[in-house]
Amino acid sequence: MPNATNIALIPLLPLAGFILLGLFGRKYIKNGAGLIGTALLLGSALLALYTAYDYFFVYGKVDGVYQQFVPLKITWLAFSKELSIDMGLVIDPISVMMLLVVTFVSLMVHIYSLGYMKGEERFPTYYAFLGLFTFSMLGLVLASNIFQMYIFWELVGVSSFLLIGFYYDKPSAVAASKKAFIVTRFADLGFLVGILILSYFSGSFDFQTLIARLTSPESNEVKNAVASTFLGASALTWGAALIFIGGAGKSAMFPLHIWLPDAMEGPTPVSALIHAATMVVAGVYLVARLFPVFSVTTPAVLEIIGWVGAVSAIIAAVIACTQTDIKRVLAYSTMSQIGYMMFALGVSSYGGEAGLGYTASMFHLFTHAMFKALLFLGAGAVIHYVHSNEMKDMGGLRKKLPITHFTFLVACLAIAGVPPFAGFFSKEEILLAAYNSNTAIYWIALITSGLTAFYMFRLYFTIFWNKAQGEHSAAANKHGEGGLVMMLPLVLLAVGAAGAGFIPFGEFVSTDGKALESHFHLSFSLAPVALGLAGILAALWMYAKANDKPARLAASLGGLYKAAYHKFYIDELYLFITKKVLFNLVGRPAAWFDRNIVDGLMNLTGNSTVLVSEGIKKFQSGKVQQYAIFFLGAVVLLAVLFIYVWR
Amino acid sequence: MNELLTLMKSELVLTGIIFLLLFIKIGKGMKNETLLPLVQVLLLVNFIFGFVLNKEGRLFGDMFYTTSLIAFQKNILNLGVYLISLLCTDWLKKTPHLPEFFLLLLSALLGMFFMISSANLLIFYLSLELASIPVAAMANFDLDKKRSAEGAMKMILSSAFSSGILLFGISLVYGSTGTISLPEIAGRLDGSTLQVLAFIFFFAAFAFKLSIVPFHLWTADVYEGSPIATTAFLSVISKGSVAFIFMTMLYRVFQPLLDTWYPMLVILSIATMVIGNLFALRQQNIKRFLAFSSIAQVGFILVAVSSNDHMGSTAVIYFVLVYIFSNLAAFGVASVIAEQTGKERIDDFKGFYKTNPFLSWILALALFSLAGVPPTAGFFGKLFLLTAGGARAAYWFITVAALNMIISLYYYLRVVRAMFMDKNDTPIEPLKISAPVRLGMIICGAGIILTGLLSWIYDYIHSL
Amino acid sequence: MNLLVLIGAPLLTALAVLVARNKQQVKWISLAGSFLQLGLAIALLLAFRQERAANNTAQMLFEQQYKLFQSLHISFHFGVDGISVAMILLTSFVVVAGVLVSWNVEKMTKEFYFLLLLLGLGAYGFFISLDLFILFFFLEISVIPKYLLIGIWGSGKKEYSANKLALMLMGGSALILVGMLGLYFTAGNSFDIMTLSKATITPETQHILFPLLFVGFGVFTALFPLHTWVPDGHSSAPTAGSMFLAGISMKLGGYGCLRVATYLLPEGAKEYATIIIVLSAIAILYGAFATMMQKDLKYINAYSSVSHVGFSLLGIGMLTQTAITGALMQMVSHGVMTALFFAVIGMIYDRTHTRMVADMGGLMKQMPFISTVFFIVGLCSLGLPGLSGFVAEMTVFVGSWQNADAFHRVATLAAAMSIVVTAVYILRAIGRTVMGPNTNEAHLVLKDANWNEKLAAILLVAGILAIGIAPGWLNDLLRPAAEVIMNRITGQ
Amino acid sequence: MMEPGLYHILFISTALFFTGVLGFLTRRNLITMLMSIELILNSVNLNFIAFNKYIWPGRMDGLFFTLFIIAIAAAEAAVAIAIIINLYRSSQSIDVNNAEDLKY
Amino acid sequence: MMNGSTILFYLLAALTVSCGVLSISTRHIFRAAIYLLFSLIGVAGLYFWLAYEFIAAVQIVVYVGGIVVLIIFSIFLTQQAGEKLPRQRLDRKIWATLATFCGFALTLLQVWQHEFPPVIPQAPVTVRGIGEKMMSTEAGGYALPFEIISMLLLAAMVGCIVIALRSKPETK
Repeated sequence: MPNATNIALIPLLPLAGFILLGLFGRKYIKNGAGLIGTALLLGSALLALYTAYDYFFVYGKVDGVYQQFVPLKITWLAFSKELSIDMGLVIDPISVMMLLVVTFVSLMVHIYSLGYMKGEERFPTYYAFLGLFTFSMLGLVLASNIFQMYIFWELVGVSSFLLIGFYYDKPSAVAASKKAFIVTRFADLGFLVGILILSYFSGSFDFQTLIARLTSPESNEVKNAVASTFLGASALTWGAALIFIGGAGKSAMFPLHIWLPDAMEGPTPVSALIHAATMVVAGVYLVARLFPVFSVTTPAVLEIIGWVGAVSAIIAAVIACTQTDIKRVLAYSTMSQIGYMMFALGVSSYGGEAGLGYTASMFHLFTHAMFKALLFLGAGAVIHYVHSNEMKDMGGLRKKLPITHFTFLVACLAIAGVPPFAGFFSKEEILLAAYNSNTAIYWIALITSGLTAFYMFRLYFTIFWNKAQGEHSAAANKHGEGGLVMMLPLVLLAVGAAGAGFIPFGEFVSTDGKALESHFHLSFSLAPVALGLAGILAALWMYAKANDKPARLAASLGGLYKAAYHKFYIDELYLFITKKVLFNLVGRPAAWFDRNIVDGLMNLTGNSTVLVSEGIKKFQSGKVQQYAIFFLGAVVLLAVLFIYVWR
Repeated sequence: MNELLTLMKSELVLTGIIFLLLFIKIGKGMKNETLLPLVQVLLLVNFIFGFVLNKEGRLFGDMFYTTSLIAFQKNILNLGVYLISLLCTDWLKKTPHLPEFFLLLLSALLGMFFMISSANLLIFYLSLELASIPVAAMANFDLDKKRSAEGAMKMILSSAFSSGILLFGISLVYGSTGTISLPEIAGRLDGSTLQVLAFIFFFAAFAFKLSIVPFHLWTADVYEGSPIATTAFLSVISKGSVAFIFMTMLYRVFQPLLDTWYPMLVILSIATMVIGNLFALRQQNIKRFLAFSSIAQVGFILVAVSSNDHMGSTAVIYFVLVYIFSNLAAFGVASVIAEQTGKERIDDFKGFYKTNPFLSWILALALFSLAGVPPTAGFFGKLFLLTAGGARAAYWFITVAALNMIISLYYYLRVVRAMFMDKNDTPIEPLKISAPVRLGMIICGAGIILTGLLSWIYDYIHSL
Repeated sequence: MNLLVLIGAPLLTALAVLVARNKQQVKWISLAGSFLQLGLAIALLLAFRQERAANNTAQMLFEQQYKLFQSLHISFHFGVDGISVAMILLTSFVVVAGVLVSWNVEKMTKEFYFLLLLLGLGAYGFFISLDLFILFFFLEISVIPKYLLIGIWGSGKKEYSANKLALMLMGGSALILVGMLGLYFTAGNSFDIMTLSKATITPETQHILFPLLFVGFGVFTALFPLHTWVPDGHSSAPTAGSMFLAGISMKLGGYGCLRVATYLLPEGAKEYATIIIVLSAIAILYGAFATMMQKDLKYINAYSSVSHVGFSLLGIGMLTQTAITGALMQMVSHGVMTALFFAVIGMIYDRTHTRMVADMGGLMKQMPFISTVFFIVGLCSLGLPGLSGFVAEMTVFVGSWQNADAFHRVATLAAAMSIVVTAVYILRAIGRTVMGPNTNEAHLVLKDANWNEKLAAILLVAGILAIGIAPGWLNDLLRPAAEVIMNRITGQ
Repeated sequence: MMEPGLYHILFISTALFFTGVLGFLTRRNLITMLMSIELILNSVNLNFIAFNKYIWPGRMDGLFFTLFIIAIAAAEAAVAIAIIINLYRSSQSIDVNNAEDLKY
Repeated sequence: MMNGSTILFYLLAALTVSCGVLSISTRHIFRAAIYLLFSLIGVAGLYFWLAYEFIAAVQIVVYVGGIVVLIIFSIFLTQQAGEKLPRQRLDRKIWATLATFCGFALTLLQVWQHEFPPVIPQAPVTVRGIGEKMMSTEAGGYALPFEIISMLLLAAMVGCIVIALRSKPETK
């Protein structure tokens, strides 16, 4: 049986780090902060490893099926006997897998940051935030209650906000952090309403209960939910769709992806951890967590998920080909890869063979975490070295940064899907799953994989080959690759990126807990691998040496290139909606209305009282005879009233 | 004879003081500095004496009657007069005709006593005149000021006019009922239209004395012109006494005409509150300001009067008690300022708190009480007035009344604002507060706070 | 526990302040007094829980009754249920913090603290009263201190704001007064809430009286469109004044709406629930949008208060047990949060002498403590889990959602939408002030919080966290009390 | 023409009353206003006497009322004239329209 | 049908009312006083006609002998006799006349419509009876009003003295 204490400690250790460093870091443990944070995370990672081993190999499997365990559940806030927010821990294949990913990448980032962030003024704060993030992410992963998930969902959002805005005196960082928070917040609204809808019909927030009640089409709950419709769709569909919106926001799916490229304003290790490996896949994880509901009760939503994922994947890939900021390229690449995971879920269905997409998605999540974190950390090393994010400032760095160069290459090969690197295996599975159920998506995915190879190697060649185009200052050269603490994570991750593909993932993770047979056809891989190689060669041809081919190509593509370069003007659209519509058409009128109409009415009441008072002053004329006329007049009037009128 | 002494003891004591003053005046005379404390002590004795030997009974063939409630009412007035003698010390010391002033004042008070005790229209009329003619003379006591004379002229002429109308009403009542004894009238009213007309004439005179809109127009002018002691007397003692007898008249005598006077009260009460408030809103002279505010207060009193039951009369008496403390405190402060600096404008009060915190607090307390803000007694007073008014389930009526409290709060706060908030480079100098004034103010302040919190006072009045 | 101490302690403190000799004494006496109140409030909480744990299921605990104005059947009747305890606790927190942040008031210190303590006194009295008359008395008692606090120690167009506040609150009281009298006469001459709750009042009467009472109390709690005193009043008031206004005074109204209007007149509540919901949903969204356009920090918080307090009213209007619990939680949460918000704004203003968002930038560097607190309170305001706002809002949402018809759903959605707008304006304010580059040379030399400010902030942050991290205790306090109210509404 | 009776006298008194009222309302001279008051009081007296005579002859209420009103009228007139004279000394005028300083 | 008493009554009535009207309409103040005098005398005549001789006598003594003389003195004090009074503003006149006329019509209507109870013949009042009643403290006695009016007269006297003798040294 799972050990609740051990599992609970996994998130609590980083939390302890957050509290410790947050309260006392700035004053008392300025220098030791990084070590403390890293040590705590190391503990956490070891516990996660232990838990994973325990689960997968000791007690998790009962009768060939991996079970779900809830070793701990504490009522946090009870709304009624049935309905309550619980704080619990759920142990099942995907949560354990995520535990591993999160703790491992987080540990890598912790170690890496020891070098990367050295000398920062807010070094302890940085580690505190990392701790907070890790805690929140682990809490999210382990959530046994959908509201608990929402809570940690928000917490990872705020951690992301804090870390993106870590360089708070940079206006662009502040703007990016705000954007990230607000956009995801908007999506979370969907999540929240989705929760409300689902919980209303299922009568519970608890994942197990909720899923159990909503996945049997014969149950009263489902019948009720299907019976109540809104705009032609059943309540259940709405609920699931809204929940997916939450996931899409966090996972930067089109069109809610606009925050992700900007989020690269944060320190690079943070991008590696949050905006590549862990938080952004929370949306995928959410869909996976509720997969039974999506696949059994609301297939329509699942189809939407598939399409959103596919569209995101290709759009992001196209945009990535045109960007010049290396972190942005990686960001779009992340978005593209998450699109893969998403549509993999979308093309999957529940149980057995048909659940391949699910397994593939999780697999890709796992491998992607490795190589994308590696890419970011490598990029971090480069940036650390040249003090610039722009590709034009880089070139020919393979000699100066040999380890970085090597690991980066591994990662590029992995993401490009070159066998036998990790990305190859997971991507193949995804393509297979798509091929089996939705050909259109399959073709999109195929093209995307070619594009992926192209833009990754564009990046690779521009950075490490090409001719140096910018001046590297002496100061920049001084610290070289950044020492052991920065290189160790790179190497470890490179090992992961290279070898993770050999893990028999289907054994462990599947929709129904039973082992899934991987049907690996060499012939099927031919097309994607060939496309990938073509992409690499194209990149080699265009970017290995400085030349004007890219410019010519861009010119020949014309409008398409321009649109892609400007990220298809989605940012501008958002800007228009917020600045012009929300601020000018709603906010400003509301404020004006309040000041001038509502408040104006109040003031008017007061002012008119004074005016009336001024107007009637002539009755108090000081003329005693006029007073007497009033007197007599009043008497007569009253007499007439009470003798003749009201009698 | 013994009965005469006990039942009429308030009047007799007062008469005694009046004659004492007369003898002092006719005899050697006395300096104001010695006379004033003497009068103050006498009035205090009078006030204390009002609490003992109270019996119920009738005299002079039912022309005069007294009950413990009436005795209490008289004592409220005694208290008010005593406070005036303390608070207006500054002005009183300066007046060259102090004995005459008190002679007139006490005569008027005597008239009020008789008025409250009257069980006969003749007594009522005579005492009403006794309560108003000397006051007109008092209004002219700033002999050198034209405004004072003008105020006095307006008062005497208006009041003569109103008593003419009253008399015509009385004559019609007499003609249609054949009696001037109040209890008998109550039995003989049959609600004929002539009686309604007579009642309206009658009512107009009350309305005049109480300053009910639109019979109120003399009020502000007279208040402004008169010496401050007279104004205080008029606005508090006069109003209070008339309010008492007004209720008695309506409840005991004109009960058969309830259908007439209830709607009339409602209409006039609303008019009074609204108009009083609207005028008070923009007054600059503190006395005029208090005049209009007192008009508005009368509107509130009418709310309770309209209840036509014991709760209403209790509320009115209680309110008058509270009102004496509050309004006299305000007049006391105004008097100190006016006598020492000659300033009567509210704008002159700016920055007053800086230089005179004690006076400011007293005035603020008084104004809060007038506005009906807790924990002052005015809150309870107003609330009970409205409670009584609510007894007849006229919610819209008490709603209007309650909303009027907002306007009144506004202008009371205007004075507070001037004192506490507004900046002023030349605020009023720190003023000397003589011992009697300070005593008076402390009594008023204590009264304002304690009358409400000591709830047995209300219960006591209710039990009378 | 004798509840009289809750009135006695502030009263004695206030009187002691009056006789103090110098400013230092005034401050220390006030501080000691306010901590005493805090201690008493916590003791009350413990005693209350103990009683409940001992299965004392009486609706009101620690009841006492003293006769006042016997002839009018008024009595000084008091007792507490969970709601009162929570509100008293809130009050004591805000009082302590208010006293602490006012440490630098040099102008008429004695008067300032006296009035401050008087305000607190009014709130304590209000929350323990079980007699409408006394309740009204305590409600009104705070109007004048508010007026004076704003008018004397305020800033900006303080006289105007003070007047507006006093007059509008007076207007609210006027309506309450009428409604109260209506109850008094229809239910057999009693002001006693316990008696009134057992009286039978015809639905017709309830339909008349309910709007009077609800709107009356609604003015105190910024019911749209009678909220306009809030922005001006809050922004002009001195720091502690704003804290008290938003933290305590607005809660008086919400408490009254629930305890008096809804509890005593359930039929009326049902009749007008739709309107309440519409108004509060408008207030929530509209307040949020109006906040978005504000440039002054105090206005931002004031308008956001309108929006946040809307949740309380929404919860009441939803008429489900959970929603009402949520409404109450929102009151407590918003009380602590907004007090803290104003405290922080005050601290910033004391240093920078501006409240304009545009005039500030990068304060994090010079004032890390204040900025961090600002962050926390901002996050609380936008409903971050782990902080109090989240718990309250979610409870309201979950409770609201239990009404299955489209109208309630739409209203809930509208309210829920505000959390995004809230995020926009909060982040805007935070982003411009504590984050970003420094825009003003003069701000480079500013100092961080003093001990008193730190203590105040820590206390309130502790409050926010105590609710946000472990809401169970508050839920346990409020839910049974809300159930009593719900039972009356559903007629059980 | 018929036998004069109560109603005739009441007519006279009413006419006299409103004559006085009209005088009071329109005369500009303070003393003439006072004279109008006297007319009003006299009409009331006439009323009382008439009622006493024609309806309630057994009681002397009306009669005494009249007596006392006459006395009051004297006192009132005395005080009023004193005040008027005082006003005259201050402003050298007894025109009521000149006594309008106190207003609004 | 028309006997002497009736004629006398109408004469007196005409005198009273017409002199009253003249008194308020003449623009000579002195004449106004004289008309008032005649009007008061007319009222006294009506008392005689009603057989209330005592009241008539009091009327003559107090009014004619006292008040009117007082008024005439004050006219001399404040005004050159023979000077015409200034005209009143027209709007005031119009409003006043309107109000007065309405009041008059209303009152008259009510008085005439009212059914007064029938007369019960009883013994006429004698001067002696008046005197006895005046001093009686029993039911039907008027001692108390008498006392009150004496206080009033005292007060009025004191008031008059103070006001009229202003700015002169204190006299006893």
